[in-house]
Amino acid sequence: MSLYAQSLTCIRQDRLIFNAVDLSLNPGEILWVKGRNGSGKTSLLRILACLLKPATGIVSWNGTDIEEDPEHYKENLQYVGHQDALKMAMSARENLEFWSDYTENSTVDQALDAFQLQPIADHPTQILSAGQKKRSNLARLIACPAPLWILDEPVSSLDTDYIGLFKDLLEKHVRNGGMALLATHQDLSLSRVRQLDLNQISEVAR
Amino acid sequence: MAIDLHKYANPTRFLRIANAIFPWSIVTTVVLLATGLYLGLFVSPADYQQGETVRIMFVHVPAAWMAMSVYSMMAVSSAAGLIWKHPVADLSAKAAAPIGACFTFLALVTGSLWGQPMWGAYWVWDARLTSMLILLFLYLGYMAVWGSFEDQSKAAKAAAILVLIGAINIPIIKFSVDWWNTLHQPASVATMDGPKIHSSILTPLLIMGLGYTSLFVTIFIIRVRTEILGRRLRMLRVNQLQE
Amino acid sequence: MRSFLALLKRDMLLAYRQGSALTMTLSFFVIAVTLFPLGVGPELNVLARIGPGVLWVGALLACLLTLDRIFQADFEDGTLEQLMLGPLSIEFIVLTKIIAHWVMSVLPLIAITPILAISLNVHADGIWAMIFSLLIGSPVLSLIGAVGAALTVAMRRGGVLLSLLVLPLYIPVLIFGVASVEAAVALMPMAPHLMLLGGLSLGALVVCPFAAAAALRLAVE
Amino acid sequence: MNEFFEMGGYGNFIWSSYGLSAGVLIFLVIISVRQLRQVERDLAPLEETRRSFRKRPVKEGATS
Repeated sequence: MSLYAQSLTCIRQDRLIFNAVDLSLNPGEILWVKGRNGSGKTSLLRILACLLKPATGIVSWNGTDIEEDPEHYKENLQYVGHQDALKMAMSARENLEFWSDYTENSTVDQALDAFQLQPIADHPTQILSAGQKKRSNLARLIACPAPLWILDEPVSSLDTDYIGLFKDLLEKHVRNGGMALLATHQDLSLSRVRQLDLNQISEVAR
Repeated sequence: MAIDLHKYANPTRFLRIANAIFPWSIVTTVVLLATGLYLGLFVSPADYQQGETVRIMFVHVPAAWMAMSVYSMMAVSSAAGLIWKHPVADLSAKAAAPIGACFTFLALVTGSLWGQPMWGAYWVWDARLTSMLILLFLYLGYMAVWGSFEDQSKAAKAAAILVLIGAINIPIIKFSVDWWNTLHQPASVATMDGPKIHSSILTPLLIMGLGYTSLFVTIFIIRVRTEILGRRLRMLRVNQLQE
Repeated sequence: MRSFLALLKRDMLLAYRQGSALTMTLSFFVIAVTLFPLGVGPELNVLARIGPGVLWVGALLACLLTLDRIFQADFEDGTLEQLMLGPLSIEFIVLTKIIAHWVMSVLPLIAITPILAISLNVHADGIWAMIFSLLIGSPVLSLIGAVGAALTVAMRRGGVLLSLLVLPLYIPVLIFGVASVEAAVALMPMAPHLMLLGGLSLGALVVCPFAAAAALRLAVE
Repeated sequence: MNEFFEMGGYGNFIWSSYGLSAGVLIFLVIISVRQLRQVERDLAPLEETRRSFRKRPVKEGATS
């Protein structure tokens, strides 16, 4: 169960975002993708979550190219993007119930407990604060368990004690043989972290 | 090692061919149109039923032919663009659309100008004219799609999907309009066929048809060059920002 | 299969919760149809003559109003890309959304058509023909509409363009729909028209999910 | 000669349809040519900088 990407190139709206990026990720590791705004962190993560096709280069999971068998690869990954994938007219519990039903799991209560969402679980997400919405979104990581977590700015609107909570969950996930790709500006001082700095790569590509 | 970004920005092969046949297409267009007009206006006799108005056919029928053949050409090149990712295919469809729209508009207007003396009304909901009107909407929809995407490569794919959906629907629309026409067939209307095509009318008609085709090729080459250079311009401008 | 039902249940629940959208569509349909007698004049035989056409055009335009919300809502809050990362293929997701749209938006329109048909003095068995033709032909409205909605989901002002793209493709449904009602009113066999409508629906059922899925893929990129 | 322009009473229909066809097509040609000139004019300076960029010693690994 390892993720391996070779010479990835990304072109968005006729603009070269990054060029010839290689990375590999094995169970028990966290890869911290760093780089200033516009250096392509989000694009790289979306390519690895097969939401975006790279101009060149291949991404392989367990040695097989994800283009050949995307379904299998998608089962093993959970992607958390900038947007909270929550329907405003439904409550946090209903949202999580849908997601766990949709991915054929049934771990909603652990997810709500893990992110301490029980008190606000039944309010429509409309009236929740940004931090509460982000926690409901992150709770999907527990509601739909998957070995590979691809996280784009996961802690951006969380306050400090919930950042600590998320850090423990992330490290627990990695200790149990999971792996994570993390794009964030905050230094979470995680143990067992490798770094991939997109700034150097984009310089070379110029 | 870095991919040559400009590889698909300057498909020199296509431009070289286009430049080579460009002067020839101008010459054939002028020659064909001149002979077609001369034969049509001066040589061929007036029709015994419709009199002189039959001469409008020399401008109406070729325009209608071109309207339909340009749309099918756009469908073919869009399919090529989608399936083989050929860089110039979707640009050629984009370049051809305005020309096709002009031909459709001309077919409509000359059709109604021909209708006035024949039926006494500028617009008669005749099956062919109605289908032509719907085809014009399809052209306008296609061109509007290009206009409403910032990212040109997305616009290309969306427009390709739309023109293929349109192409599948054209025979269905044609069939349903003919069906609708026979349902509400007012007895008196003579259809657009007019007289059995006599050779003295057929020859100028065919020549005008070829003349319109080579005119299309000429304008098409100009517009495709503009599209290709336009994409190259966008790419250089965008990447120049980074250097 | 469980995820298909989960998605269907969620979409219907959302449509039910946002009932206001449905009432707006129905009220648009009622108002649009009642304008015609005001414009054309109250003579009953004239209304009977144009009734089927007015009802079909009204239903078609009302359905058009609901189309851009099929994918737009999920696209804006990031749900659509999460759905695409789920077990269902994109074509299946599109099909589920089309079914949900058809049940929650188009069926209510068909439900109130008889009342409006009476107001337009449409003959009794004409009303039955109207319901049948709408039931058989309306899947095409949702299917082709979904392709238009998928194409315009990533655009700035997609709504206006959606109608320009979709209406020309609705014309065959309109023609055969109205023809079947007029055949019923004139006591002629309406079977051929209904069969053609059924053919259109099945054809659209085969082509449109794939076209809409392709359009969605490039919108989510 | 004017009998020719008379066209058996339908002159204005025939000539207007011919005139309109010619007008629209010529207008299309003019617009297309003008757009092409515009793109070529905008492209010239950029091509110039690219060519000069290529003459200077090329930085290692820079896109060609």
